[in-house]
Amino acid sequence: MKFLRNTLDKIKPNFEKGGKLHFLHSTFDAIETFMFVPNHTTKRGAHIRDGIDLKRTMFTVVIALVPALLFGMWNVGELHYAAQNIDSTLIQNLLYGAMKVVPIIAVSYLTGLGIEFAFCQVNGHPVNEGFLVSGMLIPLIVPADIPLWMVIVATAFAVIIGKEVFGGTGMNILNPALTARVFLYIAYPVEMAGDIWVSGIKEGIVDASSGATYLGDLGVGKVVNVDVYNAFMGFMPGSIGETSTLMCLIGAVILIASGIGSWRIMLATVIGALGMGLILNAVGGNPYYDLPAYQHLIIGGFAFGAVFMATDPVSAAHTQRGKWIYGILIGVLTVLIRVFNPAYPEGIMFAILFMNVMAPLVDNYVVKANIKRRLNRVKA
Amino acid sequence: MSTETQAVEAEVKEREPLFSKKNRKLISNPLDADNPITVQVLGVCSALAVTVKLIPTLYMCISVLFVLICSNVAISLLRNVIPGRIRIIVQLLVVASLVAVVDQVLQAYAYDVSKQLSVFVGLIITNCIIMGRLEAFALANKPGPAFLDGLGNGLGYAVILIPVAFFRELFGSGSLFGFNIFGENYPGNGVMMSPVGACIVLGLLIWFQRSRNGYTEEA
Amino acid sequence: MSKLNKNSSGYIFGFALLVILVCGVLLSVVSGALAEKQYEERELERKKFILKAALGDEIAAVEKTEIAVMYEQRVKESVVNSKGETVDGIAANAVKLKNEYKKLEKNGSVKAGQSINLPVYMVMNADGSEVEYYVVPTYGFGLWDNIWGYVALQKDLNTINGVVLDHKGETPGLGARITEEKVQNRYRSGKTIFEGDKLVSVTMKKGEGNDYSSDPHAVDGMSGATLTADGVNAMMSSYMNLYLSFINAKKS
Amino acid sequence: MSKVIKIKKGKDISLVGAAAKNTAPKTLSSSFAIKPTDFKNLVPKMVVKAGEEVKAGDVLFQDKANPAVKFTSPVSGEVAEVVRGERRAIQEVRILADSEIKYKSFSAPSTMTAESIKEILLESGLWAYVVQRPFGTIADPSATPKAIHVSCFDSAPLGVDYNHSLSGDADAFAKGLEALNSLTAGEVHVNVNAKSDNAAMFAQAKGVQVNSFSGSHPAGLVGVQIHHVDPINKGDVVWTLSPQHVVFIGRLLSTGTLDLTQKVAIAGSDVKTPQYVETIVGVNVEAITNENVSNNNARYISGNVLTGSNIGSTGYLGFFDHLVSIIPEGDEYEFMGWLFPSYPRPTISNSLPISKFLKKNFVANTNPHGEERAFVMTGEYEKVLPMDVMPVQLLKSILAQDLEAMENLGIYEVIEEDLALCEFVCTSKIEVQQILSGGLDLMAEEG
Repeated sequence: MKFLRNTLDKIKPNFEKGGKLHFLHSTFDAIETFMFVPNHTTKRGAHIRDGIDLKRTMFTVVIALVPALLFGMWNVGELHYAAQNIDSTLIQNLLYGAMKVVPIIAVSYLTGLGIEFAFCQVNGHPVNEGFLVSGMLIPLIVPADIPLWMVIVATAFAVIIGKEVFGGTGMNILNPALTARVFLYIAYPVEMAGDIWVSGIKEGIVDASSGATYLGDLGVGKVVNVDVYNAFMGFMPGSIGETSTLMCLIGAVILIASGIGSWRIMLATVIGALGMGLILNAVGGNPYYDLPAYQHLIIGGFAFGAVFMATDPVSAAHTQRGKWIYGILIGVLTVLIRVFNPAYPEGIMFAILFMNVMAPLVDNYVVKANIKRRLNRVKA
Repeated sequence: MSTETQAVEAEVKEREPLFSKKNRKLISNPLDADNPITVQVLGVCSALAVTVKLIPTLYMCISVLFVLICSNVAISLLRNVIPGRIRIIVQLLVVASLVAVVDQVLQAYAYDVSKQLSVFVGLIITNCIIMGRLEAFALANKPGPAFLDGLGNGLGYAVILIPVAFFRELFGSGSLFGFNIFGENYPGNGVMMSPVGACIVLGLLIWFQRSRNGYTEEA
Repeated sequence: MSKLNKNSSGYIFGFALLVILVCGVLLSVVSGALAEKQYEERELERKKFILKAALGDEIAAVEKTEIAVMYEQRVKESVVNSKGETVDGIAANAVKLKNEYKKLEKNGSVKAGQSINLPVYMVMNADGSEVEYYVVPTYGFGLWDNIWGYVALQKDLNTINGVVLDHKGETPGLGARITEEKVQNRYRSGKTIFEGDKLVSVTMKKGEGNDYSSDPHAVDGMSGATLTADGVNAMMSSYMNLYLSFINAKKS
Repeated sequence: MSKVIKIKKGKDISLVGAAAKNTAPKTLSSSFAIKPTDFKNLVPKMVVKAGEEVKAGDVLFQDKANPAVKFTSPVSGEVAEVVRGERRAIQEVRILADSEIKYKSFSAPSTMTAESIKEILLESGLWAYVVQRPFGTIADPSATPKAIHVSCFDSAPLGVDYNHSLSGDADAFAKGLEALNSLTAGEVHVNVNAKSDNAAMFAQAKGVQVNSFSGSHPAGLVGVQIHHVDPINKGDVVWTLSPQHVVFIGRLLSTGTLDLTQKVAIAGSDVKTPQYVETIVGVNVEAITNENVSNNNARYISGNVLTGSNIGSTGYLGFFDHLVSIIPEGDEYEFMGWLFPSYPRPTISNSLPISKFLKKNFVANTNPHGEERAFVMTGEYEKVLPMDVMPVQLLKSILAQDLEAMENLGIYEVIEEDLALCEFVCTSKIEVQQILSGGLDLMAEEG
């Protein structure tokens, strides 16, 4: 550690103003502050500060994603082998999953961080930690068989168009990971839609029919009997990390317990989806209307979206009341899109992005209400 | 869409040569510093809709150029006799007639393209660039400059649409003018095929142009 | 000459009238001059579609100017109704498919009290001695908007020789792929519409990249465009049913 | 006593080294200073020159904008030095104290009218202790406030216990309140802590409204109390004082001399024996902390660790302060400190469970534990600001210099100290007080 510090101190002058590697100062800075909390002290204002910083915040989210990630890897392997009627062990499943997933994660981080560093370098900003989370989210919401070059294109698109053009982390309107997902969905529909959810279909090792998802079947009007236990546990095809409601719940517990994810948004989203689901149940008519409302929560990417995507603090509503409205509308829209829009079976992605765009409006009304209360006080 | 009325150019003096410096500006300005799409943000609707492929885009650009020049010259010729109260209607009538002619011609001689352009040829009528130029320029200038102004703005429209179409066709379909560039296995890109892609490419073009010209938003 | 008062109502009316007159004349002249050419273009597309459905790649090499000649030589038109009876007094190219489509119920049967006109194009063999293909138009609804196409049956009136499909507003890259040669060619591998005497039509399956060469009634689907494919299937099956009487009559 | 007002949001930060409730005997320093920089937006105009002799109560300088507001010497002695900073702005007026203080005598008014009280307060320099809301500046003597608030408990980290520091000053406090009562048409509010046994002088103060509050910091901040008792609207003026300063007023009125003796708490983890020291306003901290600090690399803060000012080991106690916090500087690298904190630190975040749950008192240092970033996390500020004010939106309106939005979002209700806790909890390490200060200045100038 001492050695590391000394080395850093030794090469540091090269990156400071006037040094020959000054053009890499943001990169050096990012690496140095990753290794060591800097020796700065407070200058103005409060002399002591809370122990938490953005690195830790983002890292906590990554930790919360780990259960979903591990289960996802296992599930990729399990589905792959099961579709070929091969009995496989836990280790085999994990190994196969890791073989598929780890490269995606690596590519996502390399692309995203590379672009982020480059932008920070040019603009002279410090590197923000936001991509630590986005870089992990992107691999979890794609199918295991996605070509790596698509991950690169989508990540680059998300970071540049979804984030940097708005001014970087903190300024973005849309959730970057979902931007990547929706880009893939619209840009490469053939690769991202239909029955592609079990690894090996593309190479023809696995029969395509095994890759059908509940949402896909419901979308074309089939009657579906959701196996509640399997759907809740995640033993079904889907994007790498999204299938298991249980793992998302574990993530939710970590996020809520650490105070980093907004429980308001998560709860509101669930309430919204349940409410809308119940209304549709009451109307009835086709298999999708009649799908028990609670089953909306465990199929598709609902749980993952509600826990990890909707709660992104930058793109969500910022006000406390706004978060309730924002969450409820996400839930309602998710079910509406699922049921009424046959072309897009997965509703939560579009619902969250739509509400990302609407969040400032929601906040605006909440702020207006606050202002009105203040003005009414004068009258009273 | 705002019809940003530009300062009406003072009436050109008698016997000014057609390609005087001032008149040359009528052509060069709309190409860059005062581009109707990227700077004045007019006519964006069609820019998003017709730029999936280069060939229809070219036809669209030529159609707009034709309508713009003809209507500019026609209104300029009529500028002293149009009653002020019905000038907008007259302009509309002239533009609509010209657009109808273009549509008919395309249907007769470029049936495939006219099928692809579908309603967007008809929608040239509502293209703000055209009405904007008629109001801002043709009504106050002689036919010569009006012709140049129409030419300049039509080219300004084309100079943006063609690159947008270039990138959209290249990345969206992997081809240029219908010729395959990236080979049979290029999977295409749905974002570029949809108007969203046009919006993004257009945004990037504006970004590029503004950073080059040092444009800043007025407070 | 005293200056006219440009704001007087008389002047305004006169001016407006004049402009309308000029524009009207201009338009009618243009429209009149081009009407024939436009009609030719529309006809040409129809003819090309029909020939392409029947003859496939052969047609791709044919010059645009040759199409009309070829059509003249090889295609015989007639119009039948859903009972298989020949309808006289209407030319095949005068039948507006879109309007005829409106006469159908949701399930594809003809609405009560309506009679539907169904064009049939018979493509003769090269020397014109006998019918080689029967080409029938179809019309339906995809995911977002109308779809239509031509189905060419071989002279056994069972084997599909080829299809041409077109659409108004399917999703680019997904449903819109029905216009791609690659997709249409999937119908060119001897698919049949009858199973014995029973009409089963041909179904485009869900999912892509599967081999259906052993199933004479199935073709590979378009990934992510199941609903457009369903539209195509419904269109195909309903129109084959409409033509069923005609087919049976011809067969016997 | 009226009902208890519960403050539900907020956070008590418990630091090691709270001052024990005993008082060291009076230590007299030879050097004192009054610092114009302790007052917001003050442009001083010197009245004395270096080398002149002054008595306790003699005017040192005036407010250039309002010469009636005077600043007087706390002790008698020789004006040693007028320290100037950038652009010759006056930083400190230092006085070399006599060993025995000579007092200027003031004639206490016979009847307590607003006019007579204002006059004597202005003459004696005690007026400078009257803080006006909005903006937190010295009160405008020509105004009549709608209320005067005195917060009698300090909930800030290592805060002073007035029950101890003002014991023995009950009469002066009562007298002071009486004087304040004449200054306002409305109520004088004495705000006490519901959870502690308040000295009778607070809990049973006469002629005033006593409000009791319970809850964590910032329950003791007068801004929060005003918000819950009688919030400030546009156009309202409210004055606030610390109970210590009410005592000063009481003493002046009963003795006719300016006796600025006060008990100052010396607290913090770097103090060997944290305790109270009896001294006088403006004292040099070296004299009162001498030999009592265990760390060479410590930060000396006049005031509390959230809002105080860094005065260094040889600086002077701030005009308003009765607390010196001494905590270690945090100028050390910490290997992977964001992930594996090497020592417990105060936090509101549950993501640092050990710090949050296993530790009661912390040794906090001045390391910000991270670098400044763009706003990312939301809902943090709201957790520690018990007011119906939207802190993030307010700050953003300040950054956008949108005066109307600032006003609408309640900038009149807050001053820097109210948002200090927001600054403490901020994940993005944004300098909240600095931003708010800019907004208040802008508002005061334009509005």
